[in-house]
Amino acid sequence: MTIDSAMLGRIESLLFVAGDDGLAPDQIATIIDTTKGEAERLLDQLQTNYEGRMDAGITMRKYGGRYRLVTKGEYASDIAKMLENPSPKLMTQASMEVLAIIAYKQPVTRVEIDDLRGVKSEGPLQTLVAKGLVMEKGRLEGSGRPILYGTTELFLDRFGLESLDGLPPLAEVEEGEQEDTDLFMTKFQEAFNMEEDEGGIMD
Amino acid sequence: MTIDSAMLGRIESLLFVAGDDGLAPDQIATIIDTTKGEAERLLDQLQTNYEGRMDAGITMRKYGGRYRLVTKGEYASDIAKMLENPSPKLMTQASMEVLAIIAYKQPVTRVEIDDLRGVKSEGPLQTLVAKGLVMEKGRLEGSGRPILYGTTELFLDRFGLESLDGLPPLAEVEEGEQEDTDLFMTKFQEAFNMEEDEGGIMD
Amino acid sequence: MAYKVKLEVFEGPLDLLLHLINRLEIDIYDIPMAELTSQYIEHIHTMRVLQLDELSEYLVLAATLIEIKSKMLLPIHEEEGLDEHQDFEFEEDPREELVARLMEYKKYKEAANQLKESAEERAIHFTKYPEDLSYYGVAAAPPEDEQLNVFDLIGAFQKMLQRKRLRIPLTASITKAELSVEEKMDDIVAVLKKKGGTCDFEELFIEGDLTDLVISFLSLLELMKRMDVVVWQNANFHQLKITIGQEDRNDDNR
Repeated sequence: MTIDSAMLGRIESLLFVAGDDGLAPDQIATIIDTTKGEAERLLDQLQTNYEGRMDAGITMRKYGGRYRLVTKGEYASDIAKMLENPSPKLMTQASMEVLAIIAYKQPVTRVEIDDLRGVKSEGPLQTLVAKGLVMEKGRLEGSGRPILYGTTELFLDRFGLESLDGLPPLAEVEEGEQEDTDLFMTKFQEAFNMEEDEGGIMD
Repeated sequence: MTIDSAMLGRIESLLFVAGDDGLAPDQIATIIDTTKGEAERLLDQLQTNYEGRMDAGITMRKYGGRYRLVTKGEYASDIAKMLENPSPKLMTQASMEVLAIIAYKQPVTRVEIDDLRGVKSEGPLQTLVAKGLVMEKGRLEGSGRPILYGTTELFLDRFGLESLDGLPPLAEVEEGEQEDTDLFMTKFQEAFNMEEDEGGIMD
Repeated sequence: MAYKVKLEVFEGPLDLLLHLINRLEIDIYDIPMAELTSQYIEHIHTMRVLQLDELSEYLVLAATLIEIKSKMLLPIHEEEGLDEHQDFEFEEDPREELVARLMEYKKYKEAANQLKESAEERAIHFTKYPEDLSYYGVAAAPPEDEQLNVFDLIGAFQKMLQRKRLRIPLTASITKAELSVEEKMDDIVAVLKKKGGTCDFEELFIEGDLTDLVISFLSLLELMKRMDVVVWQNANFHQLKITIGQEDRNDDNR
């Protein structure tokens, strides 16, 4: 029973990170190194626990052969309330993300934005258009001729920018910083054999 | 107790939806229509439950004033197996040094950072800005009005800090004098060097 | 004890100096200037060969070291004895300022290492994307009058990149490596037993991606070859049926 508990925790953590994508039983089985059957048994157990626990705000659903965590239905109105919350710092994050993509990548289509964020961005995009921070900047040539979005004058005004050139540079590559010192030291060590290092001061 | 249970479920569902954006206690309080104090009590309770429940794969952490659900540390290797690119690239030593100086001395100018390190820090500084860990926090009055730098919310999140007060204390330089006076004096005499090591040197 | 060669990266002249002090096991409060200076300059020579960009900064410190060294060669002022230090009337040690700088730098260098540990500890806790709330309505935008900060934009963008980095690969890349024909054969036999020994061909190919389906098919071929199953149909164009071989019906261990 305690073995099961720990296994349930493992599975919960995996499902949690997987989010919308969900996980198929055989994926879970592979990761936790068990059989598909056993994984399915544990998933059933997990489901039963969620449904039985009053203090669980989440539960599990199976869509298209994949399990994913979802919020329990009875909390839908609370979640809706998050959107109406007068100081919705949370929601500005979604808008800010979309705005950041548009600001740095303009002109850009909604599909590109969705791809970058990994979630649908229609809602935040509409909001930004409605607030005048973002506008249509023509259409992309080619199939479907999707709308291209860009930032507005109001955007510059609200962010205190003279022009788009005033946007601070962005690090897109995880570690683009090939610093000269590193390169230098690589060569340096080839040429010069460092003896010791006990640690103390340097570490 | 059952009332609490339902409340905990509500809060869990909200935190689940918020994901890595997290929620501040007052946001939660507004949504579930209670006081901030009560929300914080419930959050504490939720945290205790997560830590105590073997079958919980998730727990709660507060970074930069916002609570968020995270997976428990013991499942990190399982999750890493599942992800395409799980381990974040470490920053260069230069970037870490500049970040440390900014974190502890903020607001601070680039010249101060350069002086402290004895080397130009422009490159690492720009990298930190581009990574969203450091931002301009105004300008210093006086000649040239140099930019003052400070850390961001994202910095707190990435380094797992509730607030800047949570920074580990800087190593005390005067350790030789205050903590181990005897040891210090012994060495002092061994060295037959009674002159100036006493005071001002260290700060 | 293993002899450890550590690749040290110097982050500037002060870093190099700290390294030398550590390596030479020098008491930082009583630095032998002659030795340290010569070691330091020796290192710079090596660096010059490699044309270090920051050479000038290293040279500035070299000049400082030489200056301190020469100051220390000047005649020492008379010392009265041990009780002298009680009235705190010391001449300034020429090394004092350097030591203070080194200690200050060392403090932040250590803090950087501690921060790195904090980041590592943080990195073992994974989060999830925020849920897509468009179903519930339109997300709010920043309040009208609020002055916005471009650095928040960067923060938002970086957060998104992080999420992207943690994206889960497609099903195939996880399952491919593990799904063996052998296991799939067991699965098929299990399914057949569950269904009373016979099932439709299609029933074996309901779930899974392309890889999964291919493995299922190969497994089925292998089972046929071993005569563990028989594939048959009533007439042309009728449903293909799979029936478990006689010897398998009552025997769990094929």
